[in-house]
Amino acid sequence: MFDYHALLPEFILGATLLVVLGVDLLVAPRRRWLAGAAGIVGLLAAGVPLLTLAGVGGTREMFAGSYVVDDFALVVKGLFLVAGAIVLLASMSYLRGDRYYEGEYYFLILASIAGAVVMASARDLITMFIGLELVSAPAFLLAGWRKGDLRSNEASLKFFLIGVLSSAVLLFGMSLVYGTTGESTFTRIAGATAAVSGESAFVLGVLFTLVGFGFKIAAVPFHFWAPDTYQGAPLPVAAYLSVGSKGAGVVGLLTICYSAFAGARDVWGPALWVLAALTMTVGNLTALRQSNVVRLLGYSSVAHAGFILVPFAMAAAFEGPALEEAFFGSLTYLLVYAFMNLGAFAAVIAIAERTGSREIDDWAGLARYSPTLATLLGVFFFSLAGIPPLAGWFAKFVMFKAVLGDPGNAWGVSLAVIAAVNAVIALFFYARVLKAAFMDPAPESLPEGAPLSRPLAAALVITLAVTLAAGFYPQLLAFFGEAARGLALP
Amino acid sequence: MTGMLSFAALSTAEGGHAAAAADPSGFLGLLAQGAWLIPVVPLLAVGLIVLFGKRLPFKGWELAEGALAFVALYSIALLIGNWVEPMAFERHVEIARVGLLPGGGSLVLEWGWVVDGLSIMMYFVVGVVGFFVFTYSKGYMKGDVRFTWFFAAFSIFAGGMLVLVSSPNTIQLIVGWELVGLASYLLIGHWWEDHANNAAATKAFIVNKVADLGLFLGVIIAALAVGSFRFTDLLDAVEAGDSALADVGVWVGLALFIGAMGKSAQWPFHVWLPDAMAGPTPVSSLMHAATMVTAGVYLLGRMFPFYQAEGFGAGLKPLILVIGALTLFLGGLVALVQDDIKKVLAYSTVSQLGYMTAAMGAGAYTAGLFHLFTHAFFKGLLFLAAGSVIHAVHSNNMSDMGGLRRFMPKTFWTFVIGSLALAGIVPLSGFWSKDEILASLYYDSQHGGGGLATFVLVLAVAGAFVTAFYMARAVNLTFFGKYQGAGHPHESPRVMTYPLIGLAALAAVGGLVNIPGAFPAFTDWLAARVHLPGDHHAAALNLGLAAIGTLAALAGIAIGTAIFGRQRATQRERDRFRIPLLYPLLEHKYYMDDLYDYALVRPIRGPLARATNWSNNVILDGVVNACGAAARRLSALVYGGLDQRGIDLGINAAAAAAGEAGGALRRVQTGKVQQYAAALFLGAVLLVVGFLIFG
Amino acid sequence: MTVNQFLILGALLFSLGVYGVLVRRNAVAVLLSIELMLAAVNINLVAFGSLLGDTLHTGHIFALFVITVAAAEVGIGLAIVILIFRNRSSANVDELDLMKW
Amino acid sequence: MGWFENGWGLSLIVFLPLVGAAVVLAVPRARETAIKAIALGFAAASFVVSVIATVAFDFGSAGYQFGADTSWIPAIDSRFHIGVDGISLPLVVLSTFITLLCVIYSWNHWPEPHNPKAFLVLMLVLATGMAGTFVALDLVLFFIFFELVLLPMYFMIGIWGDRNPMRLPGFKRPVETRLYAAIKFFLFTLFGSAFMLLGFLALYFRSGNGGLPRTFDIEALSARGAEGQLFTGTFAFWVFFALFLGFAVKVPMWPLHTWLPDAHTAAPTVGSVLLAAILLKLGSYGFIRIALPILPEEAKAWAPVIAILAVIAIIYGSLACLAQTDMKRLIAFSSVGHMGFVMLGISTLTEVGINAAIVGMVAHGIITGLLFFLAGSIQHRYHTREMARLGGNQKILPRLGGILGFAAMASLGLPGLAGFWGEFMALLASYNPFAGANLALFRSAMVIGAIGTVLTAGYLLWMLQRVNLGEIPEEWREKSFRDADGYELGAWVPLVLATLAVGVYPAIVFGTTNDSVQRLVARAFGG
Repeated sequence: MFDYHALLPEFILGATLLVVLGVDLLVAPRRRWLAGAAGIVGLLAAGVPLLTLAGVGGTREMFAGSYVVDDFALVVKGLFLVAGAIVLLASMSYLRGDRYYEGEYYFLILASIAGAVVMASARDLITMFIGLELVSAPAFLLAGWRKGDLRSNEASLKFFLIGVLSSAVLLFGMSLVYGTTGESTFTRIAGATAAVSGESAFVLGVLFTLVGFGFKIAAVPFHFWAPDTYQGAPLPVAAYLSVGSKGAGVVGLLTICYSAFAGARDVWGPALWVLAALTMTVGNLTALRQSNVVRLLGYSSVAHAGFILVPFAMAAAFEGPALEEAFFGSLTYLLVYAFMNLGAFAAVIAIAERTGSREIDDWAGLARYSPTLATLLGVFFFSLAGIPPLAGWFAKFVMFKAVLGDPGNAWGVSLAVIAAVNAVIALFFYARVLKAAFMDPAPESLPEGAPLSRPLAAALVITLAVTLAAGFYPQLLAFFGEAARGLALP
Repeated sequence: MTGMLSFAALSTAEGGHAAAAADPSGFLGLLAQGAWLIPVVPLLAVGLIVLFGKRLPFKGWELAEGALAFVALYSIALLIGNWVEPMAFERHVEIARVGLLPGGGSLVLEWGWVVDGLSIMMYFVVGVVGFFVFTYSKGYMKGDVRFTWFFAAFSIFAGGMLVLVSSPNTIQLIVGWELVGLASYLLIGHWWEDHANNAAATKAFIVNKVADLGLFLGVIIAALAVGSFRFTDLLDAVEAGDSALADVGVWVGLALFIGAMGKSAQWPFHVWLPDAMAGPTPVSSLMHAATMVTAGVYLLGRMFPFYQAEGFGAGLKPLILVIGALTLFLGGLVALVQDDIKKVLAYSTVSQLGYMTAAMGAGAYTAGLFHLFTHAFFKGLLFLAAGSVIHAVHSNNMSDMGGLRRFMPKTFWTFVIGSLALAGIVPLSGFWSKDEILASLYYDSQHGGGGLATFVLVLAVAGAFVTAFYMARAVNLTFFGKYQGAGHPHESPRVMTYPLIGLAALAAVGGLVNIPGAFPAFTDWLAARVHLPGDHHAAALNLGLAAIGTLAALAGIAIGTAIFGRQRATQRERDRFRIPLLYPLLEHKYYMDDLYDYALVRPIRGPLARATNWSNNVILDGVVNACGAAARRLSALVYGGLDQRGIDLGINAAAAAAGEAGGALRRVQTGKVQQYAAALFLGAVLLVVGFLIFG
Repeated sequence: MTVNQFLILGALLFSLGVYGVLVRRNAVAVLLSIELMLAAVNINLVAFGSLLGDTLHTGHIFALFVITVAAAEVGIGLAIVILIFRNRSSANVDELDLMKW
Repeated sequence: MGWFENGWGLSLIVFLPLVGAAVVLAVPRARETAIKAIALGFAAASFVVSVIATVAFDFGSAGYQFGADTSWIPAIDSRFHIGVDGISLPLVVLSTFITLLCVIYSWNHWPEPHNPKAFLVLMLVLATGMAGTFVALDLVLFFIFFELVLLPMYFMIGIWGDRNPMRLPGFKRPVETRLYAAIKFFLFTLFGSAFMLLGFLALYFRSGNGGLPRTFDIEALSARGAEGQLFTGTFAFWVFFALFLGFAVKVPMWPLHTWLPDAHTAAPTVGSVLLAAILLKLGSYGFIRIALPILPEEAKAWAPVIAILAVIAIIYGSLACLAQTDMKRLIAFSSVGHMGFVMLGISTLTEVGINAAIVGMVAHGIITGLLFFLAGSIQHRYHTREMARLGGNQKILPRLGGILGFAAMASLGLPGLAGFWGEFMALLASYNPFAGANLALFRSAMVIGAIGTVLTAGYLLWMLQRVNLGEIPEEWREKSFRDADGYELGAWVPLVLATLAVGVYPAIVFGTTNDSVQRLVARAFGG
């Protein structure tokens, strides 16, 4: 029943949570960063069993198939662990910058990551729901971490209300799915769909489930909370939300769509076609008007959610390999996106500390007085824009490749064209920030900000390395995408 | 292996033509082998002058002079050789090869050189006249701002001209053709501080460029019809009656003739030549009288068998004839009213080129080229003499001259010899060539030319009268009567007078090399070529015509002297003969310059160009900007605070639309959580409804 | 006594909750409306569970999980509401509009 | 030299500059001389290797040489496949050559703000992108290199570009030219290449039909395209359209050219040179290497459109030049016309035409590059590009003026200089286009194009007259100017010599290209 090897990562994470709390209690306030360090160590430790599991290989099912550790799960867990570690690195200096509760902060982040890790293996409605809540609940609190700041409170409450609301919708959908199919384990649901695929209750259930996840990944029109929350929340939290919780949402969507609803592709395929188109377009267009970098990144992450959804859109038409291709497209996009977006946020954090502002105008002439940061910003932003030779191009590429896969049809092509146009639009606002940083004159009195802290520098170096390496040698990330693509074959 | 130098022996030479000429052997063979030096040496001189000219004792003149001396001697040697043993020699150097579809053949680009009667004659003219002119220039250009550069450019011309006449294929012809055009541009605009000269230079270049379109297209069409750029292959095809070429024969002929019209200043392309007088006089002498402008006639000569062949170019002979006749007559008339002595000579040149072209049109190969030959001497001479006068008087206007024969006797006598030769007085060179042309026209009128040829013959005789008339006018106004100018004119230095004398000698006796019946040496020289020209030339002197021509000339001289011989107060009075319509027409050169200016140049440079630019900056860019308007408007850093109110030209609309879109989105994003929730449900409901309807 | 009545009841409750979320101004009230929706979900689950009579009782277990999680979330929600109430002595959600453009 | 033939040679050519960029990045900004020396060294090395490759090149064979084909991104069946044939070799050499000259020229000509380090880094990255595009034989690889040039050029224009305010039609307040031009260039190209990418993917998927493995390999795709089984019908039409968008923007073809005048005018001297000399060629090269061989039938269908747009560009560009007051902008517009001739040659789909196109590309690269150098140096001295204010330059700066005159003559296609062959052969080709073409259309295209040469001569002579000739205007009388210095001559004289060499002995280019072009045309259009 229990496969301790398979569950080791989760156990280690649990232990880490306790350790972090303990450290927080024991060490003196100015040494609290040790809690963060412990957290990072824990995350990396949790990564070790992943490697061993990968080495052993094979798929391990537990609890009657409701908890599965397969290659997909391993890859995604690895992603969440690394992303979590980077977020923690980025958080440390930020937390020192103001009076925050440190220990609890690390605790909540780790808890949320644990939730994501659980979701990666969840193959059952209940498990999935639990995992999802475990991801979200700590995030609600983290969003409001800047207690004194009204915006932060507001961000937190909005995030919370909409979040719970969407959970309710999701649950309602799940209940309908359960009711119509009589199953809660994905594989069995998939088996039962054939019989009920016509029933409107079932369809309703599928759609409500999509809505629930649509909120998590901030797909239009379920995205409104995202920019406000990003703007109000502490920057590292925003970074986490845009990668960790969004990633969890994507993972949930991938597993539930491709395994549980594999038989209902004609339902979610078209629906997600619409969502993808809407999300890309609205996200990019609105991002054009932003003057606040964080808010801009919020909308950019919305737009990227749209790009991630694009490969889903043609599922109804696809079979076998093409389906795998689509799955691979979304997953690989997520992998690339995670690193470059974390990098972008890390750079923004660093620059915000340097310039003391998050307004694009205040970043004018950054390249003059701090070329390194400006260059980093350029790398990550243009990577987000998908300009070769930065990793972003590969994400866009697999996305296009997936949606154009055959048997392609006019829908696929038109969505690809929409995506192409969006890719061009996106360049506008990324380039705008860099124009400020590189081409506009520096202010007479240069802001003297804090020097770059070591942990943040480490975060930047890691993300930069991945972004460049994956740009020139995309197989680096594509490898994991390929390893995990098997899930798309029921 | 492609791209490697490979010497291709002349294919058609041993093709067993009926040609009397053949590949020379022995010493002559060596001579012909080495003839590639003729164009190359002057071009080398150019490089050397540009690099080292300024450091040399004579500032680079010696290099140019040396090159020309070499060419002159070499050409004389070839001339004698050709006399001894008619030559028809070609060599080719492949410079590129381009696959040709269909058929998989290749189009070969080559350099090469020809040594046959025609080219040798041109070498001789360029070399000898050029030698004299270069010598003269040393004195004329003394102390000029760009003395060295002048000789560099002049050598570019010599080289280019020789490249042109030595060319065995049309590509190299084009290269030479444009090189002399370049030299002409550079030298007309030699004193480029004054924009008037630049305008003249540009005009010359552009007018020629327009005509060159003909040359380019003709060459292209012919080359693709035959599959080769070589003249020999082209003319082979003509002899073989090749149908592919015959199909496009008229177009090829017409196009090439248009090219020739440009270079040889045939009406209506002649307008550039008079303006070209803005250049230094030696330039006018060598390029715009003796050699360059005859390139067109040379081309007609080179292609002569083509224009003779029925079904190929023969159909164009009437056209050529008429163009030539028009040019010779109209050009001559304008010369009557010019005050600038160089302009008189320039229009005279136009007119004489008309004679040559008409001769070609009449199928008179020898006659036309013989006139080219003699004209080179006496017109070159006349220009140099005029230059010597200008040098002394510091003015081009004959109204500033008069009575100069006392001050500068050498110039006077040589000028007179030149004038008489031009007028065609026995036994000077002009007489023989002009008489030959008249005879050929007469012959043509008897054999198929019909009424047209007769009419042209009449015009030609009239032209002879006009020629004599304006030369008499020029001589009288310049050298007789009272000196009208300022200062004390004096004879030019020896370095300038000796060339005058040399050329005068040639102008005097040059005609004797081709006395029909008695001594037709020139005819035989020219006949030496691969493809027989198949022209007709007077077997014996046609005394009747000769008499008529001479009488016309004498009449012209007599009347001209009668009118302009006596002292007159003003130019107006001198030009007393006033014909209400004709005179203003002539004064304004038939308004052709104005026509071109107002009909073509101004519209293109003005409205058309501006409209294009406007369409680019406003319409095309407008569309582009409109597409990006939303983004532009939103990116505060580039267009910070740009107020888009009242923008027209479509941008406004698009921008506004984009703005509205953004605005709408903005209104949605109220920050009110409940509306977010509403949106969430709305989205869900829409999804469901949409699916239940379409699903 | 078919399952439909339960489903209709669930749907009604759910809609009621939705209505409440959309119109109530007080955050706490909104929170309660959401609880209504979750209750609807529970009814669905239990109804289905008994209808299907599956031996694993998945429906009931699911409902238990939902209840637990709902409790946790209410805890979080109240914490946030209190926080806001401290900072601006009001818990009206329609006043949360600092961040808009 | 086995290693050399096995792709290492080409890899050196392509990646040496990139390595150089990395090294330069490592050097502290203050040590300018070291930075310059390193950049020069790597650029020179890349050029030398390309020369070695030319020497080692087997002109006898028409196929690809020095090729390598190793695994790169198996996940998407994309391989690191490189190689040169007669078509790409001249362009590779051209790009390394021009890059080297640009570094030499930059030695003491730095645009403001003064930052040699960043400038050289961008230039070297650019070099990698340019050379890479010409050697790439895999669509994805091609795409990467094709796009790689965007970022550096964007920053070059945007940071060091023209700071003068420019009026946009319809805007009250002017904006800095560089900002407008930079983003315009970036977006235009990205727009085009986005669709190009879609086209590539469409080809990839369709290439799998008929049991064959899907592939991005240009060589394989060309072979399958030549069979005319896979890429047919509306599919082929739209794919060609997508590729057309990508390449035509880069060329640029009318009416997609409007980014060019702004970008060329605004860019710093070296930027303009690289743009005109190399970047434009990426587009026309794409047509020759990818669009034509893979979609021959569509190429035939599209040829008339291309021809028409080409002649429009020729006339349009020339007329626009006649209306310019800004010297650099005039030269920029002249590129539109000259590339029109290149596209006209390509549109004939004949060996002559494509050969003409390549020689035209090389010639335009050399000549227009030189012209932009000169324009830059003139601006550097007079601090203006307004031809109305210039004049008598030949008197003030004899050497520079002389070279300017030479370049102008070469640019107007004077026979005996490089520019002539491209134009003339293109016209010649359009008299006899591919079998089944609309003769009337192509022949009228020939005539119109020929008329274009007259206009070209017109505006170039006009420019000479206004810049070089005439009396020296008052404002320059008193000033003292320094004529072309060693570094400038070092950059220009090689270009002058190259112009002469190609003009007198065009086999330098034709001899290299002809066999490969023959192979291409024979395979695609059944010679």
